[in-house]
Amino acid sequence: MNLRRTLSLVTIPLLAIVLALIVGAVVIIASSPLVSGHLDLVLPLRAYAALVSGAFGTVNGLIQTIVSASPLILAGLAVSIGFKAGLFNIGAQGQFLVGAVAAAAVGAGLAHAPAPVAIGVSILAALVAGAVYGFIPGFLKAFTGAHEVVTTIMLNYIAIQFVAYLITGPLRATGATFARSPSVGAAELPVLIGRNGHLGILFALVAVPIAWWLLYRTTIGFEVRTVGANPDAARYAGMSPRWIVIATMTVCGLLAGLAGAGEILGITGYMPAGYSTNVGFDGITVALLGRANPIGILFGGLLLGAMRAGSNLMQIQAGVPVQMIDVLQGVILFFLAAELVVRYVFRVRAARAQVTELQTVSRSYGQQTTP
Amino acid sequence: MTEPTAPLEQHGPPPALEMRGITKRYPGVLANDGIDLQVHPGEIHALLGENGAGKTTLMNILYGLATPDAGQILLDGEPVSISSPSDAIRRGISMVHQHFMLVPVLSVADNILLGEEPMAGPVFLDRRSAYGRLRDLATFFGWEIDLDAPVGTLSVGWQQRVEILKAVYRNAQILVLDEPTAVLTPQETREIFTMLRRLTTEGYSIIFISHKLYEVLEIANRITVIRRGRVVGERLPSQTDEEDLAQLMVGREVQLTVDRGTSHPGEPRLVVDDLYARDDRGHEVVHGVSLEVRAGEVLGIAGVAGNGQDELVEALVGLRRPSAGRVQLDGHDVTGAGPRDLHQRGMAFVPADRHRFGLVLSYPLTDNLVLTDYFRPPYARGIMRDEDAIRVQAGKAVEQYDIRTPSVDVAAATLSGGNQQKVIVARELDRDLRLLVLDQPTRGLDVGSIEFIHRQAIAKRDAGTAILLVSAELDEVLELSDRIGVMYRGRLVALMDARSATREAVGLLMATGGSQPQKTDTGAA
Amino acid sequence: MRKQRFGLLASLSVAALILGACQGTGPGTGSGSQGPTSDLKIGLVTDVGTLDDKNFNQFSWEGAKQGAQAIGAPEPQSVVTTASADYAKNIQSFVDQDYDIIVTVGFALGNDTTKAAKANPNIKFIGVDQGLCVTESGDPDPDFGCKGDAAKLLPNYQGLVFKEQQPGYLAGIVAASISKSGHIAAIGGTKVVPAVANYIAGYANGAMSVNPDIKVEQQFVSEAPDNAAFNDPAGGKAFAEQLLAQNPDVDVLFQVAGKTGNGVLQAACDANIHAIGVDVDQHESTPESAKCIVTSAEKKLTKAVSDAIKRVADGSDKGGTVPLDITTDSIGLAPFYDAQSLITPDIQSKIDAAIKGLKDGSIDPCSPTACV
Amino acid sequence: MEAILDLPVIGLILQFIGYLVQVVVLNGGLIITLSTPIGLGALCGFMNERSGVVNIGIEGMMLASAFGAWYVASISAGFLPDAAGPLGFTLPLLIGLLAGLATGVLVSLAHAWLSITVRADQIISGTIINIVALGITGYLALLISQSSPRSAGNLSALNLPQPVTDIPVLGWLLATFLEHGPITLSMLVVVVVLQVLLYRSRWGLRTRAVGEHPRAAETVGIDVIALRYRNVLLGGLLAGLAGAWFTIEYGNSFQSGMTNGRGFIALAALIFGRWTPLGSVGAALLFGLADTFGRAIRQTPPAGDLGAVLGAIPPQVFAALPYIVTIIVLAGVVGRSIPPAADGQPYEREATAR
Repeated sequence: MNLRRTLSLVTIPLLAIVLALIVGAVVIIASSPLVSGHLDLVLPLRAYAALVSGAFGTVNGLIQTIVSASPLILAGLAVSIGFKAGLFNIGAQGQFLVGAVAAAAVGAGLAHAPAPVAIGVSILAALVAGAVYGFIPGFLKAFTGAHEVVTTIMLNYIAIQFVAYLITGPLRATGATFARSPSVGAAELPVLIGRNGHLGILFALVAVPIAWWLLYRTTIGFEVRTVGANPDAARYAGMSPRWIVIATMTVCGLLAGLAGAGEILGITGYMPAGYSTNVGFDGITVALLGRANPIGILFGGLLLGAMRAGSNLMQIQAGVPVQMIDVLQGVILFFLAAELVVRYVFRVRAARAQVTELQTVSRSYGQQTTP
Repeated sequence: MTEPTAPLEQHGPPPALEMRGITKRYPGVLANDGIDLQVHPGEIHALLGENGAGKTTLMNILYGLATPDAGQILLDGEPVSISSPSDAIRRGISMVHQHFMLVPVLSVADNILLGEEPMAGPVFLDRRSAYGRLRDLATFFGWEIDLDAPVGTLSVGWQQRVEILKAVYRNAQILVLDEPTAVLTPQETREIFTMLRRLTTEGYSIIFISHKLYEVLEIANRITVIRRGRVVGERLPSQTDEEDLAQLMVGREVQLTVDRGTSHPGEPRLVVDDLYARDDRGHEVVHGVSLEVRAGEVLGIAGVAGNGQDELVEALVGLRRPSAGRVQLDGHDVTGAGPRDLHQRGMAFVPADRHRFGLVLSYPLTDNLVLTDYFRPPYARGIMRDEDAIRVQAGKAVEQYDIRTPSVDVAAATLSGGNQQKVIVARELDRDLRLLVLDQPTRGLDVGSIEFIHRQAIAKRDAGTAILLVSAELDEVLELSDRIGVMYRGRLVALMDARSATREAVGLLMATGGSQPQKTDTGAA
Repeated sequence: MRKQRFGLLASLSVAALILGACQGTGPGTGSGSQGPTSDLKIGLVTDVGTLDDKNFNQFSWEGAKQGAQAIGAPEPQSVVTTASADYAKNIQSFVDQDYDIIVTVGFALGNDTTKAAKANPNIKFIGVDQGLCVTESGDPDPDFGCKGDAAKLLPNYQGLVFKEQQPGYLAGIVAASISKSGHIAAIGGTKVVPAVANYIAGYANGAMSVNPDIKVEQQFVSEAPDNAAFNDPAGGKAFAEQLLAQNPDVDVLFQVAGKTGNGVLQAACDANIHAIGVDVDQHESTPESAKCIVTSAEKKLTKAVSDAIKRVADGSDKGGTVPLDITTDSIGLAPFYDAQSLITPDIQSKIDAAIKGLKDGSIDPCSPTACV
Repeated sequence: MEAILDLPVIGLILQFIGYLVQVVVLNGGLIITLSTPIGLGALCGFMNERSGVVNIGIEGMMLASAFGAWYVASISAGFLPDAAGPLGFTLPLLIGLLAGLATGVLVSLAHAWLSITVRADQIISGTIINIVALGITGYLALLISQSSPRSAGNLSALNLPQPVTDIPVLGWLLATFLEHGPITLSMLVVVVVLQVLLYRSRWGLRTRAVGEHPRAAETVGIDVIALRYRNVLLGGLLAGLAGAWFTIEYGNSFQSGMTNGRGFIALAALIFGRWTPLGSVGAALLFGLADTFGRAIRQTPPAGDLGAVLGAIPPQVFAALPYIVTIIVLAGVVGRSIPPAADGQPYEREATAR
């Protein structure tokens, strides 16, 4: 029973990945004259082989995959916990950025403090900043009905401007030749494994079981899921959909903010002006790929992390530009979106009501009502 | 018992509409099973059946909203295929749906014209020319109607008229009315009836769908009764009576009134004092309602839907904050208390819309059965859920309340309406209650389930629970209540002993709110 | 449904095939010359953006290719950075593939290149636009004191730093000389990038040296090195058009704003005024705007990168910041092409004098407007 | 006491208005030009959302069309004559424009199929479009750049004769509104046409009905699915125009990611404009004004106190302004904006329940 359910959950994402690889191959072959000068039928194989060996071929590659995956897992959780409550958090990107800038700012301030203090407080700052940034759309949804999709898109762009203001203004490091924040010094995360397997990967690995446990084994998770599945029934059952929406968005922001802290404290060590990232949008893919289930997200995050980690080798060895990853990602999503409904149609015969969670999101768009 | 159909039309013109052997299967349900129906020109043909008997499905097929799996439709003797509403409209069929098919933001005129727009040239509408015709139609029925008012601002009664104008505007030959009186007062109903009779003199054939026997007897020229997707009889009103029709409709001898025994009212449990509440748009729709429900009695609130009952109930069960007034439960002030607080004080609530409030359809029965209790022992310790305890409880409930389900792990969505309602009843009634609020508890259920639920309610009453029953089904209120109140335009306009209440008297109150101007509320116990 | 989806797929692939077929010739791959051979593997990491920016990423890439060809090394490979968070990861990809020379393009990669250079002493690094600033242990200096001797600590890391103020100064002389109105302008992507600020400071100073009364508008599109600053041609064009609407008598426009600047050039062309390109010979790299480009303030990226690679190949490379200026012919003005007629002998002699002065140090391009 | 405090504020406000007028007078045409991709994008969103299909993929649709228009124009410039006709139209540019429109329609077809036929989540569909468009155009642009494709140039603006533009006030108005390239001019026409059609035509009435209550529309014989398809595809044409603006009208080359978030500002304009054509384009113009105003403050700040006050505002505020006002409007703090009721709800033809 349980095995069958898991299998049925996994089949469609796997199918989507395979189909996406096929479509990707067609695109690569079609564009191969631009890469190798002639129509090259084996180019996709070379490209994919390089992708795989880049991601899994060496210990360092493997660690890089995990390092790339960890912010994606956190962002994936940030999106999917929203899904559980019937919310589409497109704002992981913005929440990531404010979390990152908060970690950079506080880290810089504590650059000479004892490492545990510096790290702890910087991360705390990122959590708080991300949480506040998630709270805003949650609050707006709960009390004004403004749909979170629009508000979070807008907040993403506001975050970019806000960060630009901070880094080129109050946070700008003195003496630096170009605009960046000061180094975080002591707040830099220690490397635990391999060359660059920093402490941040633990955040992601720990967040997954916690999220799973909270969602499926506690009354809090039950409330979140109930609000997502039927907010009226939740109210009837004595829950407060408003506060659950706010709390959920806050937690989503917190997770995305944590991802931002991991990137700044674990990888760059400071925040440059014009800092850019794909994490927020990759998070959406991860959430859908993982079917909004924390365990699924772990794998979805690893898969996308592997693609991001291996893509360089794909470009180096096969000459296929890294943008191919975005294409693949989009095609995976395309098939997931299409299959979601194919399954929905067959739902009556298969396990019913497994997929409906994601269906609620855009339905509410026209209503703009408070929960 | 069903007399061999020896219809009277061998020599006359062919029926305006004939449906032959219509069969429609939905997953798990045989909605129509070889239905035959004949409607003659100029007649009002009633289609009688319980909720879920397949009336609406049959009409959706006629109107091109659903495709039959088998069967044939003939118009004036010619076989036709109707694959979409536009087909139906083109062939002179119009339908007034149970749930109004009006676009709230569009004006009355635009709603009527939509789909049959008068055009000035290929692109632009010619509203002006249409207005004249619409005014004529309104005058024909003797109505004053503001054609530019957005439909969303009209009362239900007026929306119903707009729906009928829509059909008439389309020059329909066959007019289908799906439960047109469900939301109307008896007086409005009478007006509609007058209008329908007028239409038949203009040559319309009308199919009138209802499950109310007396209405059908009053208006129809002929009655076809369906049960469980099959035609079980055809009658002329002159040759039948309520008993006969009820038997056909339900399939066995039914006792139209439940023996509710005698009640032994005790101390007041719920005391409501001058309560006000607003609807979602901020309009005050409950004006100063006062009432009390005593232990061991059923207080029934009758009223046409949309007279503030929903908001009143929601205000009482904690889903809506009253804007003024006071609510006491067992002597404690619970004004503005949330659902959980009230639940813990011994209140239970069976909501009218079980899909919206009562259940999470995607959840298994286990979770649905603890929906209001999930947070407390034995189902949870702290924030940890105890899955085992939840399963044990679910197994018990399924057995005790005879919920027909393959397992406690299937989603609630897979159950029939009756079984879904049993899940709610099992959850809500399975403990010692001080107060039970039943809001339209049997809407859309089969007779078996209705009886089951009524019996459960009476049992609770006899065990000393105070029961507040709110229903738009006057019959249900009359059958179950010890005392009856009537809601009209947000006020409780009457409160009477059930023994002295007659269907006519209550109906009049529902329709008019009583003859005397209602400044203050009559009879608060 | 199935059929439809397949149809979509098929049309996608057909479209892609057409694209491919039309562009069939592909890039001219470096033909195997008869020169020396080397098995040095060269990799290049771009800044955020692409290789097709018609600007410093692209021309550094050309330099890597030329350098590889010159030393007989195999065709270099590149990784395009799509997010600034990925710099370190992208550099590491080449390290892991045992590349011998890794070129990183842009000041923003300096920090990560420094770290990589320290961690991999056997790999040669070439950083374009990267001044080295390290601590005594050879790490990136968080306080920017630059106490460590980068040349000794990181002998495998050449940081190529151009004196942008010098070509800016020469461009300023040209601009002031051909301006009839005495009102010229410069538009930069953002002043927080030192290269941009220095170009423009030099430009203003050069112009003043010709005409002390000249008005030089100095404007920056954005506060930060973001998309608006360097990756938004439409925004750049709008910025320039508005500037010209406010200052209709401006008749020479200098751009220092990457792809955003390509829009600036277009605005100048539309307004029929003179434009001056930046970094590379934009008369060649942006043919759309060639007709109004008088010259470009050039840093010879291709040559610089190629030279740096050659130094590695012949073992003459030294670590540390490699200053590139007019004395080594690493910067200068691009040819005038059709605009040659504008350059009177008098103007040419001013330019020549300035080149001489810059070379011997008698002219300070950072005065009176200071450089960064 | 208070009156004294108020005086300088009033002065400042007057100065501010004067400055604003000055900016508008000087840059009126530019504001309209810059609003074009936002306005057209918003109109694309209008076509989608008024018939009940959420479109957050405007950015991707525009980017793909920008690429399509540029690339096809650039290829055809290789072998077709480039004699310029009116408004700078050459054969390659015309073909490029058509290619841009076709790209917009194709991408919209994918969106329509996912959101209408498959009934997938419409927001996810839009997200997919944004991701794929950015990826595939970046991928192809990078590969293509290696063969240095030539530019086909760009369309040029209408030029009014001098005597006309010299007429006081009217001349300025005419020049501001008419001296534009064909795509910008088309937006000015399309917005008026759509506004009129929305309230006065059969199409408009039906579209509004379908966006609010599709079931009701179907019961009076309107084919909801077909109408949604048609509107989404027509919206694709508008996104195609918006995309082509980048590469063959205002600009003349393609750069990866060059739409730079304008598709999302278009979404903001649609919401700010309360889902009406005039409102959307009005909002686009307002955003264009804010943008231009922000640049004006950088380039030629006003003198005196006003300059000091405006100078103290971080320039990022102007860049973020469209997003901030959209949130404010959506939250109903000032003048609530409410979407069509059925926006985002996939339509199932056959009612399975009841």
